[in-house]
Amino acid sequence: MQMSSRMKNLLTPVIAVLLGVLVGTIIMIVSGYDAIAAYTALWNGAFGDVYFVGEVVRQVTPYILAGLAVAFAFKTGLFNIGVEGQMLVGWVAAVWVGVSFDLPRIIHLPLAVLAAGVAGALWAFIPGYLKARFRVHEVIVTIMLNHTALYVTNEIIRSVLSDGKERTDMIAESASLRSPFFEVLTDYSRMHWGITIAIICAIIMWFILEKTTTGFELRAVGFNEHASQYAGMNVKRNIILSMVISGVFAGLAGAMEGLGTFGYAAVKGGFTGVGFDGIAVALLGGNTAIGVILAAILFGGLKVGALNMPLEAGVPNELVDIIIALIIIFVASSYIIRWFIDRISKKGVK
Amino acid sequence: MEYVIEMLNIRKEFSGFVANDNITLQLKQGEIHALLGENGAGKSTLMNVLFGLYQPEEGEIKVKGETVKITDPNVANELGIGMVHQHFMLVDTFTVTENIILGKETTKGGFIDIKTAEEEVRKISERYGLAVDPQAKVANISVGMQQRVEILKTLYRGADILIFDEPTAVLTPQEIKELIQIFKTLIKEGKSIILITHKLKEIMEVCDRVTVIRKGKGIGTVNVSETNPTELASLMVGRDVVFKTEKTEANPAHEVLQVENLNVKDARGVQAIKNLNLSVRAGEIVGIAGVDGNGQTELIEAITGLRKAESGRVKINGKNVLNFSPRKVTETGLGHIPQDRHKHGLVLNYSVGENMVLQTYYQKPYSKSGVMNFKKIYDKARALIQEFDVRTPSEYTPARALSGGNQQKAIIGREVDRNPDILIAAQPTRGLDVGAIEFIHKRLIEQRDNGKAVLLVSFELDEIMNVSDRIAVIYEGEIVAIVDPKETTEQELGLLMAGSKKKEVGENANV
Amino acid sequence: MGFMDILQIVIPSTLLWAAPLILTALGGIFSERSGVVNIGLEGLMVIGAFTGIVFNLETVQVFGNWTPWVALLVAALVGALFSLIHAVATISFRADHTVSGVAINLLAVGVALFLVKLIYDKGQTDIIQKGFRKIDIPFLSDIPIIGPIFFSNTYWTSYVAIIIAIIAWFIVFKTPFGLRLRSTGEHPMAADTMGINVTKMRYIGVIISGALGGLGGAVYAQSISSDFSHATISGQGFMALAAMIFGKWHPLGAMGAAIFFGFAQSLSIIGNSLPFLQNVPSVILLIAPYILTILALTGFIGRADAPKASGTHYIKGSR
Amino acid sequence: GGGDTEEAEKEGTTGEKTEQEFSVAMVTDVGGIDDKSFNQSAWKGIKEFGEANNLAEGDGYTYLQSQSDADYTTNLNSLARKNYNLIFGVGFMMEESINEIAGQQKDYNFSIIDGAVDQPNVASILFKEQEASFLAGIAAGLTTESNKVGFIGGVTGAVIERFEAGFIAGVEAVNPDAEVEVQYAEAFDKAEMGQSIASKMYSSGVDVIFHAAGGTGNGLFKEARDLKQKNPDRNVWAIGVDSDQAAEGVVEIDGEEQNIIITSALKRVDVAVKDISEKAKAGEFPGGETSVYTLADDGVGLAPINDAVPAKADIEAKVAEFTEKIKNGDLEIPGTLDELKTFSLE
Ligand SMILES: Nc1ncnc2c1ncn2[C@@H]1O[C@H](COP(=O)(O)OP(=O)(O)OP(=O)(O)O)[C@@H](O)[C@H]1O
Ligand SMILES: Nc1ncnc2c1ncn2[C@@H]1O[C@H](COP(=O)(O)OP(=O)(O)OP(=O)(O)O)[C@@H](O)[C@H]1O
Ligand SMILES: [Mg+2]
Ligand SMILES: [Mg+2]
Repeated sequence: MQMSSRMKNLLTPVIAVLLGVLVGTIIMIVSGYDAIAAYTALWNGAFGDVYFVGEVVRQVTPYILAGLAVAFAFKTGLFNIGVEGQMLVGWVAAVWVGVSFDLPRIIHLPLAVLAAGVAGALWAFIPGYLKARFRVHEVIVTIMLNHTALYVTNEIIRSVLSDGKERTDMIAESASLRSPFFEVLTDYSRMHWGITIAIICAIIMWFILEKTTTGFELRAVGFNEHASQYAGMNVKRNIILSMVISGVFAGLAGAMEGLGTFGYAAVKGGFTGVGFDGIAVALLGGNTAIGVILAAILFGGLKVGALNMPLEAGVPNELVDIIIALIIIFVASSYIIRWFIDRISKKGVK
Repeated sequence: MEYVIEMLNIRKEFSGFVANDNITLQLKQGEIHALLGENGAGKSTLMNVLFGLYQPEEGEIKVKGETVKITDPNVANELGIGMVHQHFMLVDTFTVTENIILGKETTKGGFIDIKTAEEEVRKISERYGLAVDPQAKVANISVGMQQRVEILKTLYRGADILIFDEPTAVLTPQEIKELIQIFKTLIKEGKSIILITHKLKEIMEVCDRVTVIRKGKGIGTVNVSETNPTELASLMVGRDVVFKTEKTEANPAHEVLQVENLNVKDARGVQAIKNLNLSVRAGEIVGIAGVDGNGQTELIEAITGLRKAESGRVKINGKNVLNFSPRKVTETGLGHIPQDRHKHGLVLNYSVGENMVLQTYYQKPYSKSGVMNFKKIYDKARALIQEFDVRTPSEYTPARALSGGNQQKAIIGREVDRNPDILIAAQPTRGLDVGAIEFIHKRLIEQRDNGKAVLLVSFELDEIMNVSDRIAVIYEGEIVAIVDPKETTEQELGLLMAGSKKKEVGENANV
Repeated sequence: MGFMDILQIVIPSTLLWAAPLILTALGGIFSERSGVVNIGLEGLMVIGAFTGIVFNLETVQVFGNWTPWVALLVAALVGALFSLIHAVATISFRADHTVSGVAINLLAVGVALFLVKLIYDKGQTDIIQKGFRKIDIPFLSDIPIIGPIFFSNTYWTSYVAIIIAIIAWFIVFKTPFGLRLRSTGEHPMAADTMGINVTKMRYIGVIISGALGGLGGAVYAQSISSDFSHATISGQGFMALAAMIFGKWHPLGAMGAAIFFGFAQSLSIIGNSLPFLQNVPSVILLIAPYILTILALTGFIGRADAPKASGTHYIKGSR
Repeated sequence: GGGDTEEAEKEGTTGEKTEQEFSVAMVTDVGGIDDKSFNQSAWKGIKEFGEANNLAEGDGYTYLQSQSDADYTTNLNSLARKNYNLIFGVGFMMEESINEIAGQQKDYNFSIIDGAVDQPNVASILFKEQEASFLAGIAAGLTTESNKVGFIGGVTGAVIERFEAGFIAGVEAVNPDAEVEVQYAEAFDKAEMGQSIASKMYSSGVDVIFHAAGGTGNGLFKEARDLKQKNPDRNVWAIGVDSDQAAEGVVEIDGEEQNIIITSALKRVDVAVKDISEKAKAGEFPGGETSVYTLADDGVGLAPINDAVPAKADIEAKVAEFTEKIKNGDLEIPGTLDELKTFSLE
């Protein structure tokens, strides 16, 4: 008898990860590195002590939100490559609020977070509107807006948020997501309250898409615009809405960096990459809320752990990027993995 | 007596499900052989096996006495087997010629020699009387012409055995007449034909023999000369079927739908509906007869709010809803069975259940203050699946996996259940088997008898004749006549639909 | 600066910027026309740039002045091989095209930098000594007016790119191969019933895109950056993707779009020395190329439709 | 934290070390230790220090490369956790991270290059870049024939502004009728930007260009080499920055090698790094102080002048003259554009 499809769904990604690690090992052996040492270093660098665990969580936080942003748009048939840009504007907006007021925390922090969400939403509204109104391909528009965001935010940081400097002042304590609690808990890692926001957002996304009429409409529009229109749904509105919600998540990812990890905004020579990693996280997580969280944890762990590999094992940390990429490919190719599982489980019976 | 094709004891499974179970079909040289069966009986599958798209698990195929293995369409082509598929296999961004020569291009110095190719196409099309415009983009030509292109594809490859999978399902009466002529020419030219159709009338008219299959099993082969529609129908369905759905006299009441001086432009900006006036009363079925492309689509889209109208009035129960959003229109009491079930009728990736509430998901009890209540939704779905006997593994199955027939039943269930004052049914039985057709006609009439208004749009004259209480003939965007089905004949209707006796239908079929 | 001077500065640098984009965008076209979405172009450029530079550095003694050209060919070859990963994943293993594309991008950067560290034991390569150089095209550059503007102080690679674009146009729209390629991207099942091997066509499409992407990367690296580091290819692949869509999946269209990008870019750079742009804040000039693109798309280009079946898997017998 | 020691031991890898021996490490920005800019020369300093005190690489001295801004803090912290006594952060972008970590890891010493952090266990290192670029300006002013000189900046900011101000002052000092065309690429890693800007400047008549733009500067050299190649008689010159970039300027013109780089404005991060390390080893770590490295202490300077430059002699003379003035404080070089306005040679 065959393996239940549920079982397969669980098994496939695990196998994919193992395959990725396996190939990574082969690469290291071929190129003369000590694989064991490398993975030990990787592990220590990610979970070796509470500090690193904290750092992993810190890294996971924006990954979750960026992943959600991509996944949400995907669910409604849109490809938002613009998360990077929406994140940058969110970052700056949050810091803006963070530096320019001082209010009681209870107002200041939510206000700053809100600002980030709104900024991201507005930035994402543009491609949404152009897609809905003029059928302009959202992929180009978001790519273009990424570059635009980079230069515009740099300019704002330089000439509005500071006098010609390359970074803003630290945000006010009252706007910071950091907390002594976590610092004690994780031995001064930069872990911050953002992780709770990220989790809540994941739940919100799941709820909107799976449980609300809005989600029902968004997904319907994603699958079949004509039928949705026939069924009386407002296709244009839904396309825009989808981008906007996606943008909110992306903006919040920026807030995590601005109010949590860094506490300031600095002029950037290039993209942070978080937005693009978000695409990978979302796809790896199958565009589902829970999947995104798991994928983000995997990503964050690998990324942070990787920093330790050159120091402890003398292995270039690019190796981890390779492994991540391989894992994604294997997950995406799950069809072939399932096929093998079937073959094997069949054989098992015979 | 020699067979050009022999399919012996063919068996085909889809992951466990047996679509063809030990079916035998033998085609004689120069005959038109009908293949008859319900939706999902296994006709397309059997033919796809013959054409090399599927590989049979068991059975033997002989071509002109030789046992052959048809591993892919190439082999079929080489064996002189051509197939006109149920869902056209045309690249609609290509021109007619490009579609025909694809895979067998005439080249000059490595480049496609389009001129010569177009000549070639022109020659063949004249020889078989298949009027096409070799330079037209497929996207812009009528369904009828698209089908002629499909036929030309096979002839261009020198096929002498032609398979037609439901060719007439999508054609207008005139186009069907033309097609039947084409069949005759092809036979004269020494070809042999296998014809899949749900229309017994056509079988009686053109076919020599007919093979019937039911639920994947072969029932047998009979000579058309020795049988009759009723027998065929019961062979196919396994029970007796009534064709002429008997119905009581209509007793129309107040006007539910009033269309006044309606003007609508089509996608290309051409005036498609001109000052059209029409009214449908409670308790009657008005049938709109007309050749495809005379504005039926635009008329319906304008009424249902899917397309903006230039001017005029559309009143439902006296309330003008012209250019309201589709949602507003439906809420004023309109139900709509769309012409294209895959494009408009269903979200194929949604489960049958979700599709059942596509129009009502936002209302109680299916959702409360924006939150869906899937339990209620699937309860409802189960009920409708029961009542409208939609054949589906479960209410959670994606609509995609249902046969067109069952997809159609699902849509009708959804729309009828909302019990709208005016129900618009466009091509409600296209591509369905007699059983399904009978069922759907019954439902429409029931709706009428419950004092609701029904507007039926169909290219099938006998459907119009059978079901309607009044027939409005549409021609070039205008209602040119209102006739009583009991006092008219198909001939008369045909003429009215053609505008005038002189006018050649082929050209004003929408191009 | 006089108008002529401006043109003489803008046009050559326009073409310089455009060349890699043109080639890579063409790559995208071959892939997507065959039905395989390829957002891995960025990664393919990375591989091309890496290969071009390393090969150039290692063999410059052997090939002398021909080194950059040989390096181009090698880069194309390696790019093609690398794209096989995408092909196998998407076509044979039915991986989601976008997912695989994203992975290709990550993989390329990882592999390239990993190898750089392995080979040179540092984060970026040295600067190549023999890259593509500014030249005056013989004869053509002597033509009055257009000579100095179009054929002086320019690069061979720009013209190679343009010529390849024209060839690509012929291949895609005038040859049987092109017709079959497009058919698998529009309606694979139809292609199949016409006896066309969909899988084969799609593999070819992806491999060509790999070759062209690699070419684009190598052209960029050898005519612009002159070395390879993590920052060498940063977003050009996505610009090429945009050029492809902007050009509506048509080789000449994509070429036009790429040249448009190049023009806007170089305009934004010389902007502040143009009389009429002098007091425009530099940030405006910096974002101008991207804003202009969006406006252009919204204004007169309008919607562009991808090949119908791009991004889908073709599985015999399913509908 | 003490806990980390056992941890370091149980790992038993290169991270392990014994308490008494002094060890030093650095964290690069995304550039890496071979960015042909100051990461490189900082590493040079650490290497030299390490070798001088025969420490083992990866144990006595090491570095960590950051893949993004977010990594600075993590990297600084992991190095502290591996008990490196002195840890350098290279680049102003690391100010905050250093500030934060220094506050947490009080028993380790840190040093920030190009930035100022006010903590007892942090030594801040600044340079008088303007002095170096002033000398570069002299070279440019005396070399240009078109009296048009160019300056390509990386990203607008305090450090690059010092380069710009000093350079302009230097040009004016020796060649009042020369004008300086200034443009920023707003990126340190966009060679193509550098190339296009250079291309524009050269074809608008500029014949000497100085860059303070890291990797973006490679574009400048590329353009200059190309132009020279194409027309060997043409007068195209470039000036390098940070370390002596002469190697980047080599062009081979029918057999013989020429070089389009006049000289480079040196910013001896290596000197500073070595200096601080030695002080720290000797127990005189200048914690809480900001050390400014100048021409006087060879913290900045000018690379040897290219022999091919016609004005070599006068340049060297003038450079010597002004170096003198600057060293003994007779001349204060403007470090901002405002100071530049009020700057005069007397
Ligand atoms: N690709 C497929 N995968 C799985 N099952 C299939 C597939 N194609 C057909 N089937 C099954 O085989 C049965 C026969 O399908 P087939 O297309 O032959 O029906 P048909 O007789 O052509 O119906 P219709 O008259 O509606 O065209 C269907 O009921 C369906 O369940
Ligand atoms: N992807 C699929 N998986 C399983 N069964 C399928 C699939 N596609 C089609 N089928 C089955 O194939 C049979 C025929 O499908 P088909 O679309 O030909 O039905 P149909 O009634 O002919 O619809 P149409 O109105 O398009 O003619 C149906 O019974 C359907 O269940
Ligand atoms: Mg069928
Ligand atoms: Mg059918």
